[in-house]
Amino acid sequence: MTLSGMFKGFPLKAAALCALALTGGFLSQAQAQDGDIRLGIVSPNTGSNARYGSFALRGAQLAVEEINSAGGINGKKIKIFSGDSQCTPVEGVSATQRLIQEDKVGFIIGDICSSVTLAMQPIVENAKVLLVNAASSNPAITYKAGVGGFKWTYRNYPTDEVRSLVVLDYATKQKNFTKFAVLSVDSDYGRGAINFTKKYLERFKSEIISEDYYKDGEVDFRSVLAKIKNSGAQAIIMYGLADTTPIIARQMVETGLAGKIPLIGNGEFNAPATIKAAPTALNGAIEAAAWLPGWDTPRSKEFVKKFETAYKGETPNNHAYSHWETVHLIAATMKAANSTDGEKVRDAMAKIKFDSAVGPITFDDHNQALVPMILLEIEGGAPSIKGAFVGSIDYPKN
Amino acid sequence: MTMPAILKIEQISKSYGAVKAVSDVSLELQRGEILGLIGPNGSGKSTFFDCVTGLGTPDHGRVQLDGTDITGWPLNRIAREGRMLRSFQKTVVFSALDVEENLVIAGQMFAFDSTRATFGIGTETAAIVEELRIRARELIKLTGLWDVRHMPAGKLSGGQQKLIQFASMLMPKPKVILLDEPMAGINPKLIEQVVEAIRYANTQLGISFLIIEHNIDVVTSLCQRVIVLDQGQMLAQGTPQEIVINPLVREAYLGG
Amino acid sequence: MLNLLGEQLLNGIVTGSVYAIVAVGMTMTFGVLRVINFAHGEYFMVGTFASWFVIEKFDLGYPQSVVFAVALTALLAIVVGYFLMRKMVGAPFENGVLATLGVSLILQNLAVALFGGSYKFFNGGYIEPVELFGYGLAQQRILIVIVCVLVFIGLDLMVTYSRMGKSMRAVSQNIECCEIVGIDVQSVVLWTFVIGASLAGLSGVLTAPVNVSVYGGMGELITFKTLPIIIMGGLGNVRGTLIAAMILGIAESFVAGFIGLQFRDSVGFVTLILMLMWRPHGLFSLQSRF
Amino acid sequence: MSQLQETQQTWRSGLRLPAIILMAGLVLFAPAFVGSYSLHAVVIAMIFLLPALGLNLLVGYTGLLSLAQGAFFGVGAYASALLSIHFNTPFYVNVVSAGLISGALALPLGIPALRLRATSFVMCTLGFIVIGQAISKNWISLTRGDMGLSSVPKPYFALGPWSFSVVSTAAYYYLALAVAGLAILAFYLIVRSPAGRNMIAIRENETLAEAVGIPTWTYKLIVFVLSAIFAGVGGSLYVHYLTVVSPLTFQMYYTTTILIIVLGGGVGTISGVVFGSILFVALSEFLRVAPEIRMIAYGICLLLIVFKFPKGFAPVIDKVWSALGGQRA
Repeated sequence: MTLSGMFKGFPLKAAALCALALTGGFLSQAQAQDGDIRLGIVSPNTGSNARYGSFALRGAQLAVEEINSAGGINGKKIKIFSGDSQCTPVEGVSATQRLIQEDKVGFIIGDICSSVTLAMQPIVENAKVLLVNAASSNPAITYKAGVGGFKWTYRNYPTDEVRSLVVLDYATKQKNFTKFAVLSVDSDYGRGAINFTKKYLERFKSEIISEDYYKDGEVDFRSVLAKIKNSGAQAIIMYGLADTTPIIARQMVETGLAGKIPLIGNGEFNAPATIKAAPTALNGAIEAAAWLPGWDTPRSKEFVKKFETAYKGETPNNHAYSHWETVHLIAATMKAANSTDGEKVRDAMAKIKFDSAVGPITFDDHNQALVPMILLEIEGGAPSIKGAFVGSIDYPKN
Repeated sequence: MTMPAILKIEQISKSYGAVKAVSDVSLELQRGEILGLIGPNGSGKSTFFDCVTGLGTPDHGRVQLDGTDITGWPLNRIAREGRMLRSFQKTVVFSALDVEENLVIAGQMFAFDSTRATFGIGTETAAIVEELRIRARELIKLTGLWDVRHMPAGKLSGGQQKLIQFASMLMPKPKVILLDEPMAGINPKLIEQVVEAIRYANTQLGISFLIIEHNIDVVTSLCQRVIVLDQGQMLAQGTPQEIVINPLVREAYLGG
Repeated sequence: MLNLLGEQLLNGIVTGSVYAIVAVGMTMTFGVLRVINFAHGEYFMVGTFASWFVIEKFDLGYPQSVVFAVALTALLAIVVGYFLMRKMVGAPFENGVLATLGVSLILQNLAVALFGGSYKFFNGGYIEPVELFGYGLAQQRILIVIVCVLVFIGLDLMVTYSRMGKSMRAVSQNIECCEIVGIDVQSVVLWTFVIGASLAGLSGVLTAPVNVSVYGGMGELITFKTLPIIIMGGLGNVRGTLIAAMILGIAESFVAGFIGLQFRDSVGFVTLILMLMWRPHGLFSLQSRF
Repeated sequence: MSQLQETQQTWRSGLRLPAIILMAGLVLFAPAFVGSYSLHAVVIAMIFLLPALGLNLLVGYTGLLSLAQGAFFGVGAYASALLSIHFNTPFYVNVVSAGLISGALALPLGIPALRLRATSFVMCTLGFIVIGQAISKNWISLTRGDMGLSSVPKPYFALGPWSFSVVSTAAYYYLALAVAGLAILAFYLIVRSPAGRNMIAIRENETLAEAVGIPTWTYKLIVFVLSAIFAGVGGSLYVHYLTVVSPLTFQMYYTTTILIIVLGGGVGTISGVVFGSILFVALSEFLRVAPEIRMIAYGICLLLIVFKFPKGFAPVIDKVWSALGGQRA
């Protein structure tokens, strides 16, 4: 090889490739310009949280079918465009950009993973696309929304701050626990919830003895469980991933924690498959969830029935519910605004009063929905509902 | 009165584990001399070469080049600063590059005063490279490689590669060249060409040589003096004529 | 405190046993082929998936699923070994890195494409806890340790006494010589690779009941854990690998138990870098290879 | 030279100038007529071009296979993100600092690593990725751990009272184009210098290079640092474009993609790497291949490179191109 030969043929070849890429560019632009309402959904469809994404998408799809078969909104049908975030901010941002730029969506239901939603916020703000969160619970999302800054972000989901407060309140007052070990997932959600727990520790005269965070994909908890067993903790505060809960529960049985130290927090403790994996470890577990299939209101029961009919008898989880409900919320807001224009819908959402399966929804000045958190305890292998709480949030002063 | 030796090697020893490959070998290479180094296979010639040229480090002993102690210098420094170059028993060239590039590379580190300077891109750099290229062409002509100068070196015959290697070593105008079996595996017609080239370099360019060689005819015709190694130790030294009739040497070769 | 120390030691031995069974295959392959098999963890994944699949779809019992999983992994290894690994004898080192990286990408993402990216729940195995030295432990974990011991005894016997084992040892020492004395290097490479990959598959299905979740990316984690072990054990050294695996397992367990779970994964690679800086040939001398 | 080849030659050189003008036109005015998503894909490709150029310097010119390129890409991304978040520094400060920080880190890492031989060197560079991942995950106070850094400001330029931000994809396209162009120029100057020839010598035969006086170790270290600088600059460009960075930047995915660009495009060439980044990043991004399918394709590419096309796919395309063009015309 001679050094001078390096540029040989370069311009021609590169030109050919550019031409190829550009032809593709024209093709992609030639997509249909129909009158549908384009709704983007960013959720994890691959990776370790794909289960969440699958529930979320199916929930939203169900709602869209209901709305479209009832005639749509002002004659327009809703069309879903899905973007895979893999629960990572980088992929989530890519997916969001693609939805906005290529699929030209006007509305996005945001990710389940808080880290992704936080990263999406500035993008939708720039693009003037309405982002309605249906399942990410980190409080910072709405700290920064509404009067906090981002005008295009709304959230129809209770926050971790409420969740931490509700869980701690119940655990200390009803169960008389004062010493806790932390075993949470290492994410905005897991770490965020623990930070709020710490904020309220003093109020409930309790303490955190040990603190561990697990990575996505971790399977060996024996060492940390052994430590917790020897630490004198009365309960494990866990804000974790649904997929990891059965592993932890099983290893709690192995290490002799089951029945002695309960899990409290959130991580789909109430899912039948989870309970089946290790019933003895989960009995006594306390969970705060936005919704659960056993929630006893007509609308809730109707949703479960519809979901089961549509998807081969599979029971929905809270992400399916919250996405289903959020699509209905957006549709209702459009009807209220009598428009599908992004800005008008956005402004109408601030004033909406929507009857959801868990109660009426209104938004505060940070665009945060005031929705209740449901508290449940696993008793005899089944969740038993202990009540629903709407907590108000002390927004930090900027 | 004699001039001090250009290369003075004192009591080099090197062992691998329990095996003593070279023990206490000393020699002096005089200015302008062609010194032969012979010995049966496994007598430690190559190990000795490696220790002298910095490819390996001797366990003890000293190497002085033109009055400078170069013991423990790495190969590249001995080549660059000491201007003592070596060839390899298994011929190596930069296979993918053509003959001319091979020679230009061989001259580069001597033409630029530092590593940093080689990153230069200006006209000054270009001028230096052009000079190297002119010199490379001269040497290519000299070694009879003109017709194949734009062929990738790896595509050429073993003998031609030997010539490339030899021409490369002449690029930096060295003081000393150490050749490790320069005639091995090349056809008899080329042998004469290589011998001529060595002789030319020795007489016209004033380069001193230390040569490992098996071909006794070549040794006899080229070398003023010969040293015989056996089992890592110096067995004999003298003129080629003396060595050929030395009974100890004969025994070592036959017995080895 | 002593109680906790004992429990962490026990956890470490169990973890170390898993690492050992996986790593020994990789180190053997390196021994005969001088290739770091970046796809090694993928055979662990394939074993787990195979077992999960037959349990879920065909309602097979766990022991049968183990047999199926190991057989399938071995079959896959024969195919990969025949078409790829065998051809890497004497190839430049980079080729091995790239080709095995390619195999790893294909297998890993094929699993994701076929079965979806979400975690699967592994049903099966012997997960009832038993008491051992006063510590709770699933029966499966005891099984893992026992299998680990058996595997290493078996390998030791094979390498010392069987024809195949002797050929493996010969190839790992000097490939050129083997060709001269009539050892079919390519077939030794192929079968060593198949044994190694099958062992990875075996350890995958053995750990599935206690790890519970099954997913496409699980192999990559295992490969990354294995690399420091085989370096520490001295590349190609079977006994060294066992000791290195135990050291890493126990060290990880102590780090998770006494420092924090989040630091566990760093242990291996900090070890790796230190090893490479300090003793690139591993903790044990090269003489004890195989 | 035969008559046919002669005509072909003139045909080609006759077309060369228009082709250059056409290409320059396409490149300069692309945002005017390319769909914004295609533009996004091209921007991503230009970003990946940077670490790929760095790796090309290592593997293509010096013959060192390193897996650490993804790690330095990540370091650059984090460095740039942290600078702009905490000090609100303008883009040109970020991008230069990101390169320098990556390079500065590569120096102490390279010194021990380059003393190792092939196998151990590759393992060691793999170790750098894992360590990068561990640090980014666990040094929470700096990196926010798995949560990553979000809302990284879009690049802005400030010169006295005058300042502007690069927000739109089209604007970013020109920014990336400028940086990529400068990088190509820098790369070209490096490999055209005598040092470039010394690097090739090291790739071809390290012992012989030593024997002709090249301090191979020094050159390898310099190249390792240079490659890290390229990667760091790429990381900076990446993070300001996506506005987020998380420990996933230290995934094997990035390293694999960079490897594929260089090896698939054709090691040791500039056009090959440019071509590789368009083929493997822009096209795959823009065809929206599902991630797992894309990775399977990458895997197959790696096997093809090892067993069928050791020089990458660029020569194959060359052949097809000349078959389509010259002889038949």
